[in-house]
Amino acid sequence: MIAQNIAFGILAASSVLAAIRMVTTKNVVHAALYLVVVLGSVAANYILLAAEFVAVVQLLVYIGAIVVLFLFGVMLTRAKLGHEGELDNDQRGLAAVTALLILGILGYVLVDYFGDDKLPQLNRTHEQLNATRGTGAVGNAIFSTYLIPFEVVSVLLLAALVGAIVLARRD
Amino acid sequence: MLEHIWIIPAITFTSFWLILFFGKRLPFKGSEIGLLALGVCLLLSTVAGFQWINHDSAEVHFERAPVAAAAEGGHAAEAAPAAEDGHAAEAAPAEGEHQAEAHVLRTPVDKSVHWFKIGDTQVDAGTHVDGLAIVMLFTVSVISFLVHVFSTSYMSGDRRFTHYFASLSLFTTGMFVLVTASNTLQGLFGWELMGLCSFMLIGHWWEEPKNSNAALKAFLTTRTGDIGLLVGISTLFFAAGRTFDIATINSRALDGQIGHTALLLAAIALFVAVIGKSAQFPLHTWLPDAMAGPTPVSALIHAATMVVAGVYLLARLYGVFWQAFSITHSSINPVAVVGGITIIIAAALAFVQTDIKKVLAYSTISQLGYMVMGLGVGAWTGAMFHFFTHAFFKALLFLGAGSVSHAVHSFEMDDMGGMKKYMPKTFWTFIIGSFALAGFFPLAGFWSKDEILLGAGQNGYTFFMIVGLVGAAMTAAYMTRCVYLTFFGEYRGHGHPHESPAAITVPLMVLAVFSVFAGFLNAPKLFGGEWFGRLVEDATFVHAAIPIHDFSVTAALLSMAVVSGAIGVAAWLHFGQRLPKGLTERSTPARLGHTFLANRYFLDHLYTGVIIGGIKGPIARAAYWFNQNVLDGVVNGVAFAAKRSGSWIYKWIDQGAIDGTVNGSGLGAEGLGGSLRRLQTGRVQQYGSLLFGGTALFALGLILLVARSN
Amino acid sequence: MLLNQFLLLGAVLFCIGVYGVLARKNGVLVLMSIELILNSVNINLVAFGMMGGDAAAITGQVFALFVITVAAAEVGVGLAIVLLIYRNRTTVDLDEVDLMKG
Amino acid sequence: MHGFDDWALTLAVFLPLVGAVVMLVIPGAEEGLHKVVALVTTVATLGIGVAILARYDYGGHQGLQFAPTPKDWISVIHAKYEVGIDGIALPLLLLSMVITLLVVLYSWNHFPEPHNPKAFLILILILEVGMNGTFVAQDLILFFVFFEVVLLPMYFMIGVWGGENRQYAAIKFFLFTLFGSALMILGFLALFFATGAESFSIPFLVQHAQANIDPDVALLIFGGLFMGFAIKVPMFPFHTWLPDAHTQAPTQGSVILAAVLLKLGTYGFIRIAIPILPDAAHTWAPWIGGLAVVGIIYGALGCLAQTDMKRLIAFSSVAHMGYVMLGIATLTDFGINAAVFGMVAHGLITGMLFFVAGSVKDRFHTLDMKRLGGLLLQAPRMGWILGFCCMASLGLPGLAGFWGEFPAILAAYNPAAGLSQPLFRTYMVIASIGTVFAAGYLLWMLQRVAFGTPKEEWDGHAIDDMHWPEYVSWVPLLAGIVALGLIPNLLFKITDPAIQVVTAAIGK
Repeated sequence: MIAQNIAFGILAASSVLAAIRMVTTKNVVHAALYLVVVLGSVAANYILLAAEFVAVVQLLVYIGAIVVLFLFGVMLTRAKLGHEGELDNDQRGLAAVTALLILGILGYVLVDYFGDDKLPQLNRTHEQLNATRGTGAVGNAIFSTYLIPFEVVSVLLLAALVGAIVLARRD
Repeated sequence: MLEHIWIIPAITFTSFWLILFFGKRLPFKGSEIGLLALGVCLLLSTVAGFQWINHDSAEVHFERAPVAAAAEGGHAAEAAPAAEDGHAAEAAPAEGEHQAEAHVLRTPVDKSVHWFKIGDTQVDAGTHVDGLAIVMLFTVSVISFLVHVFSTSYMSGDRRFTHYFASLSLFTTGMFVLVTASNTLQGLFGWELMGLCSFMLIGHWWEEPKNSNAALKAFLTTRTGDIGLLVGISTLFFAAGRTFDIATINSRALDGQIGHTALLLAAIALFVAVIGKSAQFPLHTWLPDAMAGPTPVSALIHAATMVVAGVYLLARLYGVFWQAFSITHSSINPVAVVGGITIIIAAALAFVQTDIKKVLAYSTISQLGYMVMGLGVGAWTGAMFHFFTHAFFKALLFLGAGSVSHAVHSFEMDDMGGMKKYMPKTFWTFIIGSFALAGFFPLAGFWSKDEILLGAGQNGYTFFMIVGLVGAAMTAAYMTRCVYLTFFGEYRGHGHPHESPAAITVPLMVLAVFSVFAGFLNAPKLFGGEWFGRLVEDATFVHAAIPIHDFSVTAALLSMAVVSGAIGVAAWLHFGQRLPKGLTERSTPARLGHTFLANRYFLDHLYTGVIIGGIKGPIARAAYWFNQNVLDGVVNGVAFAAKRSGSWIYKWIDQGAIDGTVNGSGLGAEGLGGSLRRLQTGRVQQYGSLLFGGTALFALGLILLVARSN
Repeated sequence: MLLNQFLLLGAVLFCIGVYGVLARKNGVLVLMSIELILNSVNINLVAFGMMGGDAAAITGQVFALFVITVAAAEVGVGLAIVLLIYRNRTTVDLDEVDLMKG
Repeated sequence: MHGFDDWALTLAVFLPLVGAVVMLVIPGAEEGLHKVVALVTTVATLGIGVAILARYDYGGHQGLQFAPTPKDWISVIHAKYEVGIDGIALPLLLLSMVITLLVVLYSWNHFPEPHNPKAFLILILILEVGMNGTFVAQDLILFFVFFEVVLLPMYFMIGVWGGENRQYAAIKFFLFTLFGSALMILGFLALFFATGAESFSIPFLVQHAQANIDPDVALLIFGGLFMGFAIKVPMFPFHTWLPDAHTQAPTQGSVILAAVLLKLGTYGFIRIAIPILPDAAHTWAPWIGGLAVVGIIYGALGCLAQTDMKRLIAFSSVAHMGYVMLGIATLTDFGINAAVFGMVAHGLITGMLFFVAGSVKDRFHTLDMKRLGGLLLQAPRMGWILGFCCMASLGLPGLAGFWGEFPAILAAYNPAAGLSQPLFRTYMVIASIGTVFAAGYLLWMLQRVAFGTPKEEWDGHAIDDMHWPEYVSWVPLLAGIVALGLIPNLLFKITDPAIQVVTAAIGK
């Protein structure tokens, strides 16, 4: 338990720090790299939560695809690879206040409502886990219970694909 | 007929629509429908009149209050409620020389249908026919019919001949609705309908801004008075126990079932409406301007509809005024005062007019003052009688003026003169009208005016009797001036005047006959009996409360002397060319007086320039400025301030600056002054921050609420 | 482990993301911040799933997967738009993208 | 016909949506077909409305009618698909149907730039879904959803087909209303939680809210609802979106906005805020009444300062809705009856005024009153209709506007028990003064637009008088104005039983 908590602490700290750097850095490319750190930490958190399939997908899709996309975006919009003049607009103050306000409210609500609720301990074997809530179970669920949403999401992806092409096409 | 009196307004209302939709395709452009409708109405109202005369006089007995008691002070008040309760026999005969004389009332005829219902309050639409309504119906029908006849010739070839007749029909409908209404709400319908029609008719030639301005002024002035009507009707509705019914309101007011405060409030409010509609001081200024309309319309407005609607309202809800102003107990009250002031100031204005129609307009105001004063001093019958006679001779004078202007194509008396020899028929009928108006024995105006003055004297309103006499003298004098300038002397105009066609002169002659003989209907027994009084007094509320007085020869002689004297002096001055020439140049007081009169006491300047100009100009603009800059500014300022407060708070946290209040108010002011466009920065992120921030705040509120309610 | 530690982490990341969305001028950076927000939601989904039984855990994970998919789609379209804006205006500065300005 | 009664309202709400979907698949080039489909849809919807009217029980039955058993919708938060109408909703539902039909008819040859009838008519149909839905919803969440559905089509209508400054107006309209909605939904949620998180059903809350909510909390909740509805009404000082939206919106948008959308706010007061929280309403009433009379005078002054005809009519709406709100604030049967009547009357009359203004703009390409004049000479029928509408709008007895104004003034003399009589009587007098102002600005407008002679720039131009779409879309409104004005019981008969239920709750 203690090991898990320590791991969580490290992961949380790194993700929060990286996130903060990401929204404050003056270099677009650095921001993308900080994003990688955040996403990676979150993926590790999924593993802590025994959701290894999500963690893997996170790594594959986010870090493998999305971040790359971002980097392409940065390149194509010809941001300088070094420092840029000004990446923030003039309402940082307002944004910070809003964010802190939301954080305060969320924090209050969460602490107030969930207090010290503990996550249940899973004393099962690897096989048992895999059958009940592991990758296999997730796969079964997707193609049975959640088949229709899955199809809808597929169509959505297709639409996004077409949309992106239409938008970005040069003509 | 009495049961189905609603047919009369229905006929004219139908005629309005028929003329409007089909008038233009008919051979006489719709005038035939109007004439036919009014002819039928005249017939029906005459029939109704005869039926009323022969109507069952049901067993509603009451005794007249003794006059002497009223004059000597206050006993009548005790007698009145008692008499009404049917105990008059004990109360009345106790007093002096006038033995209470039993009267038998004709029962009013009521008929109603369900109109609408809210909660437990059901409102019926209905007709209430009594003597007053019958007389009004008859008078209105006669005048309106003659005006229709007159108009066929006078208005022929007009741009909007058909519209004109349609409006006349609607106008008459409005008056019919008002006089037959059994409740105040229906009365309001008729009242406003007339307002609308007067707007349409005064602005008949709306191509010229002058005319549409006059129409607007008429409508707005009367509408200002209508504030009082709305308030008054509302007050009475609740005070009389959730009813609009006029008879009920009157009887409850007289019974003392309505608290005096509410009654007084209602009476004052209603009187404001009367002032507006009947052109009493200080809201009389619209009437002379209303001369912008065609002349027959002026005749209709002045003689039988519109302006007398106010007087009618006063007479119809007399129970309310009677109790509220304690008319028997006092020797002064607002109604009498306003009426008295109006008599004098309007008569004074009539002297300086050069437009013949304006002379007549001011004379109408002055005569309406008589009616209002008559009602104010308790001479109910006299006032109604004066309305009746005035209708005929005032219509006669207006139509006569129309006839003259038809010949000389002008209303300026400077363009007239010597018309006597060109238009003899017009001249003689006009002379009759003038003498009747002046109150010359034995023409109609004499009897009715005399009755008002007598009532004022006998009811303890001596001062107002004197006012009335002065007014009578002034009336006689300015009418002499008017007649002289129009019909005598040399012709000063251009063109060749000629007598008008029969469609114009016949109505004049009919009216002249009425002007001569109408007065005898209520002349003292000596001359034919108080027939009119007995006819109208059966109105529901008059009861025993109103004292009636025997004809007094002394009073009659006095008023005759005053009138003859005034005519004599005026005639001597005018016919003898003895008017002091250049008086206004030589004498400063005279010049000031003339200026004062010529500017109509500057009331118009006050209304148009100061009040309307103020509202339309600076006040409305200021309100709009407030809207655009302050309210909208707040909206935009909120957005702006939200945007700025972010950076402000940032600085504040950052630098620990303390002077927050000063900055804040400075920012607030800046926000207020912010231009429209600041909200609309078009920056999605700013909207986003407001959205997020707002959501967070709402969530906060929700949390607090739930926390509290748990 | 407490449930709240994950939820609070999610909340913190969410707020950082909100800040980024509101305060960043560069279109690409705004999109990145949105990813941050989506991620924080995913943490919550999975964590809440842990609180229930097996079915709940699966539901939470599947939802997270869907969100990841949608996020991918969103980034694709979003970047395409940014690219288009850049092509038309030679800037990705959102302050200057003010078509809606009155 | 049992089946019909259960399905009537659902059909009335979603039939336009079906029409809209059908139109979606028809290619945009088929303009004629689009018009026909839109017309058929709206006529069919109105047909259902007429059938409802025919089968409505006018008798003693005071509860909801045409209400099927509520169906589960979002079971997590106990929101249900619950519909039903009573005497308050019925006239407004019909008004919405009639106005939509007439707007479609009017659009026949009046499509504003950039044309595109397909999109325009689809938006109108979607608007109808939202409007009808709001009037029949008996569940707060359902109500909220429909309330918001209305926003988007209107936003696009203003933003795409509007005047020169359309985008500003559209955004302002949208954000302003959304702001109100946020407070409103907050109020709804608070109601939900404060009554034990059991149901969003309006009848349920009417029965349980009053007893279960702490009075102070109820005041706050009412405040939230008040903001939401008052912005929609709009009441002074939340009205500033209205003139901009109206001035910039295309004619059809203005008509729908004035005739139906504004009523969503006042309807919300009568349907939700007052019955659910009568005591809080009682505490708030003097303030609402005060804002209402300020609105009356203020709107009138605003009108007097205008030079643009449409903007003037828009400001007059502020004044007229002031009477409606004054009626509501009295919390008496007379006042609320007047309010519902006033809503319908204002819908007919101001709708007409905007139609006329639109047609004037079509012909003269300007609404600047300095450049107009002599309409009666060039297009006499239209001029007289304008005059008629002005008269109706200023509350002439015998026309519909009167019954919205006078009973409200009357009711203010004697407000519900416990409200300050002197205060409300002062309101009464101010409201009466407002009638003079109303006459002033309307006649002033009439004088400047219709009277006089045409200005030089139009002299000699041939101006068409009315076309057939104008006839068919205006005559029903004009007839309605006269009919309601002469026989107010047509409406009072329907509204009164339902309003007795509302006021009975206040008495308790």
